[in-house]
Amino acid sequence: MPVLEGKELRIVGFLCNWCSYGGADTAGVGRFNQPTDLRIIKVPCSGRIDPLFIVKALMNGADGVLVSGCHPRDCHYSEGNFYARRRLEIMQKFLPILGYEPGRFEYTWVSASEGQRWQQVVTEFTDQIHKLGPAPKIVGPEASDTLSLMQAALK
Amino acid sequence: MNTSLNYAYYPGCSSTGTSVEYDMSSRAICAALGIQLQDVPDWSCCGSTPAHTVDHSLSSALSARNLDQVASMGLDSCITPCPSCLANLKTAKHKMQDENFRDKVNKLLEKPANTQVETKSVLQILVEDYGIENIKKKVVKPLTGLVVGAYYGCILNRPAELMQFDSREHPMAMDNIMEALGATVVPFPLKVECCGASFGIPRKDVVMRLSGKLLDTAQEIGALALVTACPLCQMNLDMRQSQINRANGTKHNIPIFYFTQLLGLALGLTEKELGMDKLCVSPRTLLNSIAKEEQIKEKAA
Amino acid sequence: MKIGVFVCHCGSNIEATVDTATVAAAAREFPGVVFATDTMYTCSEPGQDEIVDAIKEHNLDGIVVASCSPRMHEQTFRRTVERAGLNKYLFEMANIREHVSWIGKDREANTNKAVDLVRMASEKLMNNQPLYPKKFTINKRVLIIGGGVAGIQAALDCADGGLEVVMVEKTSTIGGKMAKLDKTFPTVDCSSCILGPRMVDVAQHPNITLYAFSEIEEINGYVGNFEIKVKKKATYVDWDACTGCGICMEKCPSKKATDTFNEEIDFTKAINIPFAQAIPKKAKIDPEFCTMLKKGKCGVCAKVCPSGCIDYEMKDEFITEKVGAIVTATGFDLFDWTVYEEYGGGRYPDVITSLQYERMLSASGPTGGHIKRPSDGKEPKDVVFIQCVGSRDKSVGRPYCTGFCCMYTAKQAILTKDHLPGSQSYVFYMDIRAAGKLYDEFTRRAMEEYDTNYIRGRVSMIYPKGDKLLVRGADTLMGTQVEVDADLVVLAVGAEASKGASKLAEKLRISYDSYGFYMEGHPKLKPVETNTAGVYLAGACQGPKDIPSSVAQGSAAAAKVLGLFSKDQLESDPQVSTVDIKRCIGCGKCIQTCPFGAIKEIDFRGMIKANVIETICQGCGICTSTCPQGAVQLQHSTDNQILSEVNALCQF
Amino acid sequence: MKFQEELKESIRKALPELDVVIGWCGSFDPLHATPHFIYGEEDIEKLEISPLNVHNLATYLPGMRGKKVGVVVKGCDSRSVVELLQEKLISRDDITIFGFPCTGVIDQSKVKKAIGYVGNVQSCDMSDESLVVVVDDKPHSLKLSEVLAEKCKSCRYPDAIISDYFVGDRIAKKDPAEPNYKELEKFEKLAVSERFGYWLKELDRCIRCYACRSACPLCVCRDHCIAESRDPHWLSQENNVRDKLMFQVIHAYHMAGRCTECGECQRACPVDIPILMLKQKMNKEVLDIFNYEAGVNLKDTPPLLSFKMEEENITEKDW
Repeated sequence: MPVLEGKELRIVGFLCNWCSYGGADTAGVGRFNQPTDLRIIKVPCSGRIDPLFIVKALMNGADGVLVSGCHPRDCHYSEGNFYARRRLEIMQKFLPILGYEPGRFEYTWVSASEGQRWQQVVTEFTDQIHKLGPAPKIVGPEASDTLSLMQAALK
Repeated sequence: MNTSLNYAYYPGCSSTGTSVEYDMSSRAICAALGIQLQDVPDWSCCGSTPAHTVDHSLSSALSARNLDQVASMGLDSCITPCPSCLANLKTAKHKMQDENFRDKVNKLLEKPANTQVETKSVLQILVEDYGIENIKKKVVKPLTGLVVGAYYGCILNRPAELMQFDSREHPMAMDNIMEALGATVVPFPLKVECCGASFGIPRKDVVMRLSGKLLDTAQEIGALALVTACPLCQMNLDMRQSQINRANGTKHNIPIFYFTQLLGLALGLTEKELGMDKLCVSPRTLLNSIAKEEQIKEKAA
Repeated sequence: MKIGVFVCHCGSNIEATVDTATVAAAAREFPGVVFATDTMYTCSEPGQDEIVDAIKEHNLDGIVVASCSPRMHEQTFRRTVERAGLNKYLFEMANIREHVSWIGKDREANTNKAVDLVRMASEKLMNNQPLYPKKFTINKRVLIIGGGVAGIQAALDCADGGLEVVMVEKTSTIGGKMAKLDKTFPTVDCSSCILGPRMVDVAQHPNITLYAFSEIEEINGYVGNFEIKVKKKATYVDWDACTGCGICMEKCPSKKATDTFNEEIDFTKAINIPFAQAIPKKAKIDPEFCTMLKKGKCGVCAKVCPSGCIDYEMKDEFITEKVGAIVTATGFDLFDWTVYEEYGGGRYPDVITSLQYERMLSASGPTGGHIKRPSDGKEPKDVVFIQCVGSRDKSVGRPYCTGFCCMYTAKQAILTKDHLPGSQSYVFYMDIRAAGKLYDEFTRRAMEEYDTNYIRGRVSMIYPKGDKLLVRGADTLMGTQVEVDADLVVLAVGAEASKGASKLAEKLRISYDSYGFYMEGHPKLKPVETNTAGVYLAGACQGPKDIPSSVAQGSAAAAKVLGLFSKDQLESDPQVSTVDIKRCIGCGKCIQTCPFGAIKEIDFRGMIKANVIETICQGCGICTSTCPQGAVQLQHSTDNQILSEVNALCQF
Repeated sequence: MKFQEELKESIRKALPELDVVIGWCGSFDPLHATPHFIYGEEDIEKLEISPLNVHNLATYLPGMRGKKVGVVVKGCDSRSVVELLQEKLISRDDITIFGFPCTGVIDQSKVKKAIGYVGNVQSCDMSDESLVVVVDDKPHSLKLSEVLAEKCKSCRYPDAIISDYFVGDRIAKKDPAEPNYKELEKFEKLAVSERFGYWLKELDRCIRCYACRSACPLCVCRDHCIAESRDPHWLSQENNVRDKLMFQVIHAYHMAGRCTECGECQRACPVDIPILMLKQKMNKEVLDIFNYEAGVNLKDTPPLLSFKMEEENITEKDW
């Protein structure tokens, strides 16, 4: 379904099953209100996240991507988030060259018990994306399809 | 050794009054050790007692202005002999990190203050920057035979997170310096106890009790003198010693030195330069005995 | 694929803020979806039956349930679809309760979001494959790491249950911390009288092999088939021949060796047996203090040993053991209290730890059960106990409550009065935590029958005053400062994770918290399991525990092992990585990053390829995100499955 | 080149033990060189060392796994060899490396730009400073510095890092010691929308020929590249700019901490898309975060295949 025009932006979350997905559940059980933009994709471990998923999401039209895993040293698989941290960090630093603002993608650590922290992360990140506004979208097969739209928007 | 130690020097109000000998001796030893001091131009009160009990932003404004003065000197660190000044200057810097507080303080000042300057005590730079080993090399008159206890007082190293120097419960900086000067240091168990501080005026009885206990303990452990690093501590123990004796029925006669005075003595400075004559409890007998010990040692050699 | 979608109301939990009927209607338009409905309670029996019926009626081969968190009911619904004859992995869940209805009240936005989540689930489902577990046989032997009371309990229970047990203990005797205790609370019965016989049982049990003075060097393999390399550290004494007669210890001239068993309140000999009831009762040489090993001179023990078992040339020995399960019972260590400068930071000899005091109280301890001040050997009159030293104190990085100090302090206060009827004990405490059977009654007895003076407050300072120690603290109930002239100060030092716990955890591939305590599988429902199959926890390695809890966990871990071994074959989780051998170029990057060593290089028709050992693979998927050509794919979380979710969400 | 004969001598000596030695020789016209496979004595004489030898011959090595191969490398090429060895994609025992001091190679597109139409090249005479190209009887005199490849201008590794035979005198490391990312930094200062538009415009002419991939010495997946697979199905085969750009991101990310910036991807591109910048950006960040440079030390592990419990240079967002 398309996002609710004027109300929501498209935000994708990749959460590890053991900590952050649990943290999001805890936030739910605690009825901690959150903005509705985020859609969560569950993965077994933050180490499973290929940073290219993030690029894929952005190029396919996401306005923001949030990754969350277990806190360093608390990884269910001991090392997954350590690898993830390096990979995600490098991708975060790389994205601006493609023309995505630095704040479009963030990663963090939330444990299964940190419902409140999860609420805070979602709220802040959603807010951050709304401040940035919609991300540039690639439309149509030719570059000109997008470029002319961009130009029109400038006028 | 770093030969180009250069600091802004913030004397503090006490140095112009009750602790003039602390200021004199601090300047004298720095000169003797080749540490360059530049007085903070147009320095003012740091805002410690009693301002900080009345208004935090006003108190910090005073400190902030002084820090700003240091910054305008082009120096990044400032030293002060007085722990109260030290605490207030450091507190101001810490509190100014908070945006709201900073705005509040800056409104009180003519211009927004640059408070990036690091403040340290004279004691801290002697230990950390100059080095006790280097001090040892400069000793010409060892304090042989002087049995001394080191009394730090309650605020020199506290709160630990702010002061970032030595141990908050068991500091050793002065003990180590005194040992390096050839004195015999007896562990002073109450080294971080309160002397009663500024209660000297409204509640003299408290000071009599607290400072009295310090003197009692000094006697118990066989200390012939105490060294301090705080004008307030020194004043309570020295100037009020006879009052304490009267109140508690004791007969203490324990000279209370600033550590800088004894350090100066060991460096070969004159008693006059170090303001020894400003002490209330006369150190005469004690100083004579040190000189004697030294003579005996020389003869033996 | 023919997909059926069930959108759950969860009573009003979901329905109140999500229009489930609209969600179901939207789902009917999704590719592959042939049936969609909303149900009241999908997890209830009628709800599940509805799924089973729909599968049969509409010939469904994939099910999406939009309800609560998969962490709640994924297993339930997997069993449901299995009941209907589908492979249980042809099922996906959309979490529209915890992640939607409970966190926002905007019905329109929630409904819209729920539709998205169902779409993602159904798109992923279209990429799901039926997965089948593999069966493998298991080695029904168990390794117990640590010979404290928890380990002993686990070992005996397993051995009595007919399993072969291998126990590895770091020190030269089993017994752990409990062996050092004089009495136990709340019964004040003799610790060694109740532990001693159990230690002997370990030594004599035909099913138990004990490696004392040994450590775990390496652990390989997986549940059912672990291979353990044990390092038997050199004792310089042939234990097969040693009779434990103790003549060597008697005659050894090196008298200043560290006595760890007695918590260093006294010295021991360079060759020693830690205590009279040690199991195994064998001598070992401490090379740090042995003149022969250090300087090549002496050799007294070799001369006096009647069985000629001294061997100065002895080297560490390595033994390999194969087991099917592991119980870790590595216990705890004491917090290093000397960071508390206000308590003297270790400068005052008459400030001691509770465990040192325990050795002093023990009749078999170095003082023969007499309470003496370490400084002058005099009997103390006023004894001050300070609780929470390294517990509940954020400033030293120990915010947690050790949990048993309140109890042993009360016990020690009682024992002090027993030993020295003229003495007076003071206890500085924060709160009294005496939750346990007969516990509160016990602390009450310390106060009421033994006249212990309990003062609620922290101690701010201890300093010597003459030959006494002045203890100054706050009495927060009276709102005053108190000073006690003490002859002896006993610190109730808190427990921390045993030294080396994290290193062992890495070998075991289990996780630990920021304090080094091992993480249980689930804080409530899996207290002795870990996240590594076949590895269980017992005792204080999981968190500070008193003796009854440690023993209970020892038994619980044993029950888990016996349960695991009740089957001859185990099923492996099929959510593991598999290598597409055609696509693999043998670069070995996955091997390099796998935290479990689950991927090995194989030779395939002369080419190097990666191969996943399914039983070791834990399903993290690090390999999948490492492999540049996507040749290794984590089943049920493949690139295509995740991409299908991304694509469902972000359609340009 | 002065040491060309010396190099031939070395190859002659090593050849009996090897299946093949890869070097360069003249090509279809005097302005081009081509990779040259030396199987026997008779092939040695054709070997030529010149600034026309643009090709990174390390690219051939992974495909010849199991054979005994000799390879002639420029400084930059040798980093690819080191990287391949580090990743165990080739075996040191199978490889014999011939190194020489490289003074830089010529960028054909710059020559083309300087001369205009490059038709029938009759001769190309090179000296240390300049070259004279005769095209359709018309001589064109070019300064070598004008047509030197960009990467050579800031080359920090002119000598092979690793070699079994090294001919000629080593060139001391040139300044600047730090990689030169001036162009990149200039680009990074553009507005986000300009950057976004730039790549769409550039990638628009991509014909999805994957020459960039084929020329890359470290693109070792070859036929199994995820650009064309269905499982996993990362990219469609449609002619759309999104997937074209996505592929370049995939390439850059797969090269993170591995790319030695040999520039072969960009050189091979028939439509001159400046894709090297993406790799440079990745390398710049890798250097920043991990203080790491690929293909310099045999014992290194690429940073994305390892980790530290505490990462000094990563500051995580404070929520």
